[in-house]
Amino acid sequence: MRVKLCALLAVATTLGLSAPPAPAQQPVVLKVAIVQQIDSMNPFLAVFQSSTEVGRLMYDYLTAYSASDQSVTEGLANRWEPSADKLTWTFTVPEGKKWSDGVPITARDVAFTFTLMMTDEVARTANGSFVANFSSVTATDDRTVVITTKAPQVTMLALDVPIVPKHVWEKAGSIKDYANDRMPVVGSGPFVLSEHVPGQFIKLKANKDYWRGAAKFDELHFVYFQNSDAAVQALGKGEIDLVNRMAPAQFDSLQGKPGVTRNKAQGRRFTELMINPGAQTRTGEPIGDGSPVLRDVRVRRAIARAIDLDALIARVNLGYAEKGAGLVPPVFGKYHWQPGAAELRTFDPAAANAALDAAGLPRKADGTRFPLRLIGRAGRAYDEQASEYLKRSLGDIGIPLDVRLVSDNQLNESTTAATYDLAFSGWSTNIDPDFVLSLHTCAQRPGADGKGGTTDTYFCDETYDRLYAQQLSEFDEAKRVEIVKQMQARFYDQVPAVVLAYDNALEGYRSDHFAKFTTQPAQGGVIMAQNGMWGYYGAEPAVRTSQAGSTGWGGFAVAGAAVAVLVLAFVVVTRRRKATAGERE
Amino acid sequence: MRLAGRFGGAALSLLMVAVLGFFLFRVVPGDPVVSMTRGRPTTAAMQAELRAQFGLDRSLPEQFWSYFTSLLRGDLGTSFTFRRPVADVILERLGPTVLLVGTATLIAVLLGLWLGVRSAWRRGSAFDRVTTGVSLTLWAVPTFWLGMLLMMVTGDLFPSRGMRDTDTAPDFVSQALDVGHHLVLPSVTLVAVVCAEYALVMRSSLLEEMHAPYLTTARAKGLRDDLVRRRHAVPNAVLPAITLVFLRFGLVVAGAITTETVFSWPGLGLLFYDALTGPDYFLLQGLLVVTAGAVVVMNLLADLLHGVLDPRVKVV
Amino acid sequence: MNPLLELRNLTVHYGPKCVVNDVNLTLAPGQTLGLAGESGSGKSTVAMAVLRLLPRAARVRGEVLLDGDDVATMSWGRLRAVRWASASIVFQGAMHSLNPVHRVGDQIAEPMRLHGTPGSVAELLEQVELPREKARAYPHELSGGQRQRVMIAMALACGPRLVIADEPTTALDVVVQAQVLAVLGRLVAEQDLGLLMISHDLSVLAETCDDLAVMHRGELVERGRTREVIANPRHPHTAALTAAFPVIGDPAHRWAEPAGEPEPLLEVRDLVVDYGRTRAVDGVDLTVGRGEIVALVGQSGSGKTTLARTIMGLRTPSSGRVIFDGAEVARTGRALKAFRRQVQLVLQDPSSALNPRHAVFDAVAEGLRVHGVPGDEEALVTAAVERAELRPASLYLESLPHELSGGQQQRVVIAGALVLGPRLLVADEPVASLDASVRGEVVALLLRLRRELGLASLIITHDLGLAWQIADRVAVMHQGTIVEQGSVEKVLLAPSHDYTRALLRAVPRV
Amino acid sequence: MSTFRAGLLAQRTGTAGAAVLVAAAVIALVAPLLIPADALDVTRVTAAAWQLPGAGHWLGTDHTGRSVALLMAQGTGTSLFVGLTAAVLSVGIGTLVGVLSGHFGGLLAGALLRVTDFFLVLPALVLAIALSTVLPRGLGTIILAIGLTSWPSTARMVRAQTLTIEARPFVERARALGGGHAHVIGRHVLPSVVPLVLVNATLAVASAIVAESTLAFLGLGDPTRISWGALLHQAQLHGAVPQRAWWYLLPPGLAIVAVVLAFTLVGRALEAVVTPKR
Repeated sequence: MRVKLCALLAVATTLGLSAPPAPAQQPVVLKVAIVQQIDSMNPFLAVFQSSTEVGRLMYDYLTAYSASDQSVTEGLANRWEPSADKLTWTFTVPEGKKWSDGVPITARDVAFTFTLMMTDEVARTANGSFVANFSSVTATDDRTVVITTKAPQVTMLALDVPIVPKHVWEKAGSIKDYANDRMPVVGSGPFVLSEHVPGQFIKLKANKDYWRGAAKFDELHFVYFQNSDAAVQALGKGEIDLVNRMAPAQFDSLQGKPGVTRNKAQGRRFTELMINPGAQTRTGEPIGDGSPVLRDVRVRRAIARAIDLDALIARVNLGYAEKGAGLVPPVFGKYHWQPGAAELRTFDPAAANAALDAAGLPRKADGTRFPLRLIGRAGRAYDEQASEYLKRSLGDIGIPLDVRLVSDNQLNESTTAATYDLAFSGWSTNIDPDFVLSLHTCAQRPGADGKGGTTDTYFCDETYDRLYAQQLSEFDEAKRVEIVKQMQARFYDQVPAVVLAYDNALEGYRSDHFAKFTTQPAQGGVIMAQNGMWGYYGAEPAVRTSQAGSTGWGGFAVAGAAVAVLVLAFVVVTRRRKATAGERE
Repeated sequence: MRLAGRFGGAALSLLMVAVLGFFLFRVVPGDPVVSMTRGRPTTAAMQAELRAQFGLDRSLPEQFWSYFTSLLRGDLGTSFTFRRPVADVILERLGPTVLLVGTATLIAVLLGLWLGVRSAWRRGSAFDRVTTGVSLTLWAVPTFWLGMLLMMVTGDLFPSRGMRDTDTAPDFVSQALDVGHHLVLPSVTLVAVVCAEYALVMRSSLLEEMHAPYLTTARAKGLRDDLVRRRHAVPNAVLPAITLVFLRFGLVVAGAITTETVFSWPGLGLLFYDALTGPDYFLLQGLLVVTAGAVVVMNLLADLLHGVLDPRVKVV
Repeated sequence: MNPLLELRNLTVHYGPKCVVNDVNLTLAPGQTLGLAGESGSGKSTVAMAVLRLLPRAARVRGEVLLDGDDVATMSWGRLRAVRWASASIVFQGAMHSLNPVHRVGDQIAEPMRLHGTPGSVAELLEQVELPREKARAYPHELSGGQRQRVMIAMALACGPRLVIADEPTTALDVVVQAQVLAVLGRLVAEQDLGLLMISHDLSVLAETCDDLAVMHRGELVERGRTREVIANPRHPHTAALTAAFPVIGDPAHRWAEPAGEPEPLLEVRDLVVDYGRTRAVDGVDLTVGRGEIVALVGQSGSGKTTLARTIMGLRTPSSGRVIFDGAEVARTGRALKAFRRQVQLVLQDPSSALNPRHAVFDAVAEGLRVHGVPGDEEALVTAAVERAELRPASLYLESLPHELSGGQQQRVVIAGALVLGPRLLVADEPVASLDASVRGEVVALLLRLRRELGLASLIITHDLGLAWQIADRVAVMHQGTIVEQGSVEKVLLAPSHDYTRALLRAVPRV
Repeated sequence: MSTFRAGLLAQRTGTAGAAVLVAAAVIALVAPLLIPADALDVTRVTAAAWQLPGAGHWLGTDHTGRSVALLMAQGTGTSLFVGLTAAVLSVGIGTLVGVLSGHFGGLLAGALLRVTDFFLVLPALVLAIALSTVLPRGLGTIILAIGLTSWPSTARMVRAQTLTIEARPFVERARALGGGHAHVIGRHVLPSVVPLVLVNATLAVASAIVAESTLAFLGLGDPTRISWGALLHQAQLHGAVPQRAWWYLLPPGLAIVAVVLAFTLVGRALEAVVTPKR
């Protein structure tokens, strides 16, 4: 018995005290937390933001956005030329760029990728909208690719489509079933996918042959986290090096933490409160059950005036947001719009009350005017808290709110079917504002059967639609910017939705491991979730005195000791019982 | 005859699981395709394509028939989230769950039964009171809270998440140690809750037997106290306890969901949570069918095992 | 010579309750001693005290000398050595006293291994007249009689000089009981063992034991040679016990007055009842006349209880007819309900025949409420209760069943039957679970009811003595058929069927 | 003697459990009346977030600056309400199914038994999760999800008890007296099942409260209500663990443990009272 015990103890101590064998030269690894699942490694199918981001590291696009100011810069192509009628675009893929397996990158790869998307419906799953307007894509030689479109398209330099190697993908067979997980995955980006364990991690190695030059570290690991809470905790412990999408409180909690640097960046996202303006189908049939009083723009404006955006940002966003106005966040500087003094609606409950009285909606005996419903997403902290504020604010102008927080699915269902009065929503925008603007055109409303709509707010306004059409064919950037701003002003004036805030992107990193990251844009920009791969690519390791990978092997010592104590107790008890067993019944 | 009945019952249960799995997730409000394309630039045509891709454009009976026939072939449909067969997604998460649940169940069964036997045999002793008190308290503890608490209390001693570090040396020993290191907190959490249940079950099972006349016979024969316990009382009491252990396998499943969620253990429980946040209905449906099916099979096994171990059952 | 077993001033308390009070007994080698007493008289406690098997809650005083050694002061090690090797016990209820998950052979061998006794299980099984293959059987695979033989074989495994048999044959059929007693008696005689046999049944003890001791409420009230004690009971309790076991053929024990040939009240014609594939009742004809008491006797499993349930309409017959008062009994609906008002059932165990949550008043009034009988409920209930000889009724009406003695409970059951003014009583073993001393009173009550109310009874019993005591006519049932029926005198004194003779032979004689 | 002492012990712990429950019930009833609406309104709260327990807030503050102590008090009602109603629903269904399948034989009993066994086997939490995902969010859904998934054990137990009672001679006597189904069920079966059901209900409340907290933790609760489980959900969502905000994490958990344990102890004490002594 004693021998067995000793052996057990020995094993326990060995387990507890011996550190894992450390190789002499460890590769420098950047470990990044991701909270969202990776849906697919196949760039034609990957829809999630996290997968798109990994895709950007593996595959270059035709063009890229510069890190400093997000202007269009060299991607796979270094030159591009539209025809006079803007229907034909010629891109030049320069010599010298190589796939990670050494095969040269040519214009034929580009043509192959786009043609695949145009011919295979499954290949359009992720990025189909970019090729919807294409009529042909041809490679005239190894260097030149010519794209013709059915109508002029302003987004020709913002084709966010990963270009895949033809020599690999033409053997892929069915796109739907191609997981793209045969390691190492051939790509053109700064990193090469080397291992993917679903639900656990993704490992990428630096592409030593990358045409911009290899990254300054060896490996990039994306580690999957259940929630940002766990990720923040792991960052604090030094288990990972980079975290984004932190909640304001989590961001605050990292303040002053040694070895951690926080990055409060301008985000691409805005949060809005949709106000059902009297939803209709494309053919003008009413749809849903939105409150009829909201059809009156005066009522919508009054509601907007009753909301204290500054207070919302201070209390709910804990200050980590900017006050909302137009549809384009300030991070995309030139298209961003702010109301002038004349247009500006300040927070003024008294004016809102007066406006409602004027609109013929006086307070009733119980002090209320009319009830409204507000729906939001259960489990989203913002909705849960902001709804409390709105309940109070609108209550002050005589509108009792019935707040319902529902599942994602139900929220989508309600907003699509227009069975809401007020609803929380939000969009992530791109550098080119076309998409977010298109959401509010009449054509986006659903068909007669109530299906096929992609409208955001059921907004339909002649002025807005006319401006939308104008900007779509305006190739002079300054003029286009002007039109886009006019559209936002119109949207602000008609209030189908109140843009509540532009959320800050809250990130944190181990500055004791990595000294510097490239942000986009250079001033106040983000590290992760960029329109590009600069954040990871440009990371510079800190000069490290020691490998701080102290994942607390002491834990084993504690566990070992606990087990040893338990075993000891068991043995002692058993022995004592044995000794006295003869004298007991 | 009895065997056939058991198998028939299990088959019927599995069928009911399948039907339940289908209809539960078909009554949901909302168009799953809208969820899938949320926040993406999508056209109506693309939505329609997706609808056709997932067979959502067909009538309910048609959908059920194709669901059911695929199920028989082991095909659980395609996950919205992963764009891959649900069966594949589930299969690749099975390993970690089996590791966690297996470790925890093994420890919990051994420890729980031992504690239960000891406290029942010395009913009313200090050991019994402490064991029962602790077990009752642990039974009252929500699993996830215990996990969060452990995580907070142990601080940096153990990794806070996952099953493996990404930068562990590739040799087997380092990998195994790494996994073991990650396994400590989740399995302690799961053991604590499950073990309490087992200890209580075993205790009451043995207490049932404590007054059985055959124990008096054994004593009268001159057997030592611990022999009476080991040879006579425990073999009788352990049978119902083991059956209950198997029967409450659902409890372990439930515990695994919350434990894996808290510790980001990359198993089925975590997958469940992920599917929930989607919500990815095909995945949820697959998980429901698989977990419920597993529990049904476990019960069948318990039944068969009971038949093998307990001579009384054979004749029936 | 040292006595084998000597109890000196043995007193056992459970908490404040004294269950054995100052008992003195001696048992010489080779002597057979019967210990008789009603349930709760403390006789089993005495048996357990001999091997110090009482639960810890019991406080034992006095001495228990086993071969001159005091069991109470032995070390545990010594005690374990003495157990089974010096004295062994044949427990009652072998089903539960054998471990259900071990083979019986292993259970017999266990004490032999433990005490290092040579011998073989097969031999022991042969001694108790069981085939040696039975060693591989599990307890549940054996019949009651076989299990009891296994218990006996186990008791003899270590060659003890004293065997204590605690109600070894209770719950066995008369015929099986006779066989087991024969085996036990033979082995005791062959091996010259001391036997302490405990039973509530005087006739069993009379059959096996030379000496008899009678216990009553924890005290030893009488001790002597068996024959003398039974023939000349000195203590009134002994007398009551003796009376409870009527001697068939003894006119003093025949209480029923002779009656004429009455008109038939209940007629059963060619009744067949099946349980799944087994035929429980196979073509039975039976008649009960007005005011007549008919005893239906047979072993357990003979189908007599099924027959009674079918007559009551609680089971559906496969074929045949039940005719009551000239009209066929309906199987369902209002007519069945009306029939049930005329015929009442009295069950074997009064403690379980009464809902423990219902007070006496509710239990008796249940029939009135079910049938919606108009009138003063309280008066009717009081009358019925007093008729069942619980006087004054007001003393009992509010009591709950567990506050009453077994005899009182049975009277409540009878009152519940009487309250509807029935014409026929079907009584299933009405006195079998009653203590000997109250048994006679209930039998007398049944007879008085017949005399006063003209109430006919069908009494189902395994006890031929009861039939002799109370019935006008006897029907003997065997394997679903009635093999013989006729007047009590004719059937019990001059049986014509072999089975009846076998039953009569098995009855222990005093 | 030892059983006697154990019985006494059960009574003592049962009394302690009952005391805890009474306290919780008082808090649940009084809290909504005493707590000013502003104190729990995130728009009106003035205190700083994540304050350590101190004089003003003796359990500290949460991520919005609300007092954890007040949140706890406010949450008591929801947790108890969900626990009680879900238990009543579950035990109600269980009793109905159990009595019906025990009393009536044949096809009905067979079908009911089959369904009971089926649901008994299924992991209740998984099913409850599935139900709460597909139904609209709200207290009703939570109650329904817990109630609909936790009845089978009660049904099994009630059925067993019904069968035991039905096998008792006094039921046979009642039948022989001419009593019909209603009479047998109403006068004999139900009264003897009730104590068992009561015990079961007490234990069911305990597990319903744990189930509620688990569902709320997984984000399936009613987000407009404060319950202990919802508080833990919030704590997790807003990073109480990395902040080591023990004052936010401990109280809701401890409250759940205390109340659940109290219900269990009361249940065991009741059980000791209603089950006949050996």
